[in-house]
Amino acid sequence: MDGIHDLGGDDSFGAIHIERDEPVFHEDWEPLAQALGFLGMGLNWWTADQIRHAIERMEPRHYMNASYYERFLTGVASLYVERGTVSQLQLEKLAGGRYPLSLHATRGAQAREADIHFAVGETVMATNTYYRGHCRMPKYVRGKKGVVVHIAPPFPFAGSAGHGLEAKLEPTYHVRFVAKDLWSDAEENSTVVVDLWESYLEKAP
Amino acid sequence: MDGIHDLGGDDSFGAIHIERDEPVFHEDWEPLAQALGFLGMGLNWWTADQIRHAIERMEPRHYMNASYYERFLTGVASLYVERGTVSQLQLEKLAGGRYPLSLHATRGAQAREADIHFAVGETVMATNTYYRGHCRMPKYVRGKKGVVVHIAPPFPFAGSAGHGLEAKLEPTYHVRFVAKDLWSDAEENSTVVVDLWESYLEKAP
Amino acid sequence: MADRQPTSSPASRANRTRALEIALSDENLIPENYVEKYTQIAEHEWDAKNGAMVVAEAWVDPDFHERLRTNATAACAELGFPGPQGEYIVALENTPTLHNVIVCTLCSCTAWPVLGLPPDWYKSFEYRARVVRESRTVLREMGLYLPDEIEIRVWDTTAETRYMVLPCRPKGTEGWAKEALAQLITQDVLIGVALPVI
Amino acid sequence: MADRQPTSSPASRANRTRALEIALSDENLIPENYVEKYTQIAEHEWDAKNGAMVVAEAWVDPDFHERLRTNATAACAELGFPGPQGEYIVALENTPTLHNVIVCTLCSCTAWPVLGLPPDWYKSFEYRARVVRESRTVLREMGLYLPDEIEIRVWDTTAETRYMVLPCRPKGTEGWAKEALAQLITQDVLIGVALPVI
Repeated sequence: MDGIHDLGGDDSFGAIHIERDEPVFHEDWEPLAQALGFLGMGLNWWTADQIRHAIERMEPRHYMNASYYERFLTGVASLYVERGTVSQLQLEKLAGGRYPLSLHATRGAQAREADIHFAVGETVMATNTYYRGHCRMPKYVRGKKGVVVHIAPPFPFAGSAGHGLEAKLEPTYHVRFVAKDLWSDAEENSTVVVDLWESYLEKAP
Repeated sequence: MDGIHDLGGDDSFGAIHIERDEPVFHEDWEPLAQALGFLGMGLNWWTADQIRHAIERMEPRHYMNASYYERFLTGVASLYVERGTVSQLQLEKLAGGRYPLSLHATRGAQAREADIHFAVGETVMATNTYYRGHCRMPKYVRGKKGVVVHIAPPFPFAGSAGHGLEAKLEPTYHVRFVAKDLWSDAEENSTVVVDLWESYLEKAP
Repeated sequence: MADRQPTSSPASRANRTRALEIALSDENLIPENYVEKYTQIAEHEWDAKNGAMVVAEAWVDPDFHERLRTNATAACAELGFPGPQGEYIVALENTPTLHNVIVCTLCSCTAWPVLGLPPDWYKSFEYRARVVRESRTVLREMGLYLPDEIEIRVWDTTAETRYMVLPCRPKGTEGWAKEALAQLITQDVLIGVALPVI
Repeated sequence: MADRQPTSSPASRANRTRALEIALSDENLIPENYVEKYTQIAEHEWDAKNGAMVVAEAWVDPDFHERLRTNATAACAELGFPGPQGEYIVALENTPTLHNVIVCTLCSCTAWPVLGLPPDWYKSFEYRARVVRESRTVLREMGLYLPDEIEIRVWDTTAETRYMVLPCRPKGTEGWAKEALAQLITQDVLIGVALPVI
């Protein structure tokens, strides 16, 4: 989805705030939220992709103003509610207040049926495809050309796995893009490597 | 700028909420905020483009969670502070609390020096240019081809006017794009017309 | 800003607005009745009723219709509706196979003198984000069902042109007076998310 | 959601988390000590000190260096650092003309077993949005000045590969013991926003 989470290259943002001697967790509920998410994953109720997509599906105003662990909590709670393990009403009663969840998922995507392999050193193009559902091709490479620098082993295609659908195993390619090809005002001598499932790539024209 | 405000085609968002028998203003401070913005415009302290850009420059979390008139207020208050009419500290004292303003502006853009005119019926391409500052070419048409359907009279180029710079007068073109050319999953038989300054367009390859 | 909650809420929006007003007042920058006048104009002079009269006039007077098509700014001024955000108005004429609808994806520009200040939904992120990519779905959600054969053309108000939709005159209104016709034209009709209903 | 403030704040994040815990507990879904174990692992087992030992080992042992370059997953496991978010690890080797830096623009993926859970700044919208487009500026803001001749290569963690940066061994560390070398490698160094300093 072309969502609020797809932040790469957005230039609304200011300085990066760095906390010195930062603890792993700042508050007790943070590891708890994360552990409860992995609990459902351990039960094979969902994949990591589904957690990611549940987070992306958050109401955009909520996403923008939530911390990382609040986003994680919201995604995971939404998955439990969507699965029917617990209801939003029950959660609100237990929490003693509003319990905002993620918006509903739309349809997932299938990987390309035909295998089209690419070689290291080959110039490829990120497809010009728009996905409504979970997508791990950041918008900033769509339709852009880059060069394969490495081929990673097959993993389940995220566009399906993010929706709990059976997912084709596909290699992912580390594709190097020249930053100036991605943004005309990008800095010199800088490149970006994006790790893309085969279905997100096509032969360069 | 590729900012949070450039929302066209984002698919994070849910249903549109419609209020029946909506008043023009919901609260008294709303027309007041708007009037105070036009006051500075009437004094030639800034252009409408500068108000728009001051709103775009809002801290993205603030932008996302503010109402239309709160965004207007924030942009306008930022312009008064940037001009030195009033300080943020003074505003915070008077308001009795925090008074968040917009982030600082970066550089504006100049229109293309050479005039390149286009004709009604001509296929044109939106440039593949990325602007750091104010920009009135929505990201969803960048690099896309469309057909000129109308030529509007010259107006000051927004990329400069949004930064208070002297702005070249340029015609704007109503360019019709097929929605499916903009988003592969867009609906059939739908088109989008975007009103683009000449500098945002080039001859179609 | 860190990935943490801010330590304090901002002052209320009303208080922030008043604070700016006081600061500018202290500098003697606000002419007498400036805000009252603005509010009066915004609430009463900029009104979709104006656009409705323009549409009704175009429906009954072919010459005006032609002037509206070729120079809507002048045609609107002729009826007494010039003004800010109306420096260059273009009327978008619907046909049996074309439906026009207006948005401003980057902010919320509208032709104030003839459409009035836009409603909240027009300014909502939802409408701004969605109507360009899924116009048919959005219109259906808003209660406007258009057959697939009708092209939906969305006009994004990205420069200085301000638009108004000129809908087809409904069948069954032959011989109606201008005033009666104007009653059919709401702000939603002028934006293009509704059709005149008799 | 309308363009208006919500009528009530949500329950606190802590309360919302506890509510989910109670609901799942009531269904007997949470094994004993499940959360405590997770917290223990996240706070203590996933640690940038692990990545530091990997780098130090690679600096002193050319054979391990080669294994790390060709199969970092196995090389890390060899030192005792397998685990979730480390199923396929790739070590990014800096050279005198190439500097690597890691981000995850779409969420905040990281190689937990060798880098530890990422810091807040890594998960911030600011870092995610900016480092791909203006890496040199962002690194400079973070205190890392790199000459223009050095290519900055940003690795966006968009699929299942998890990265760690293998920095150049600093001059003046000849003959140092592994443990002393490992002290030079912080989490920032492994992400690529800092260099080892002696």
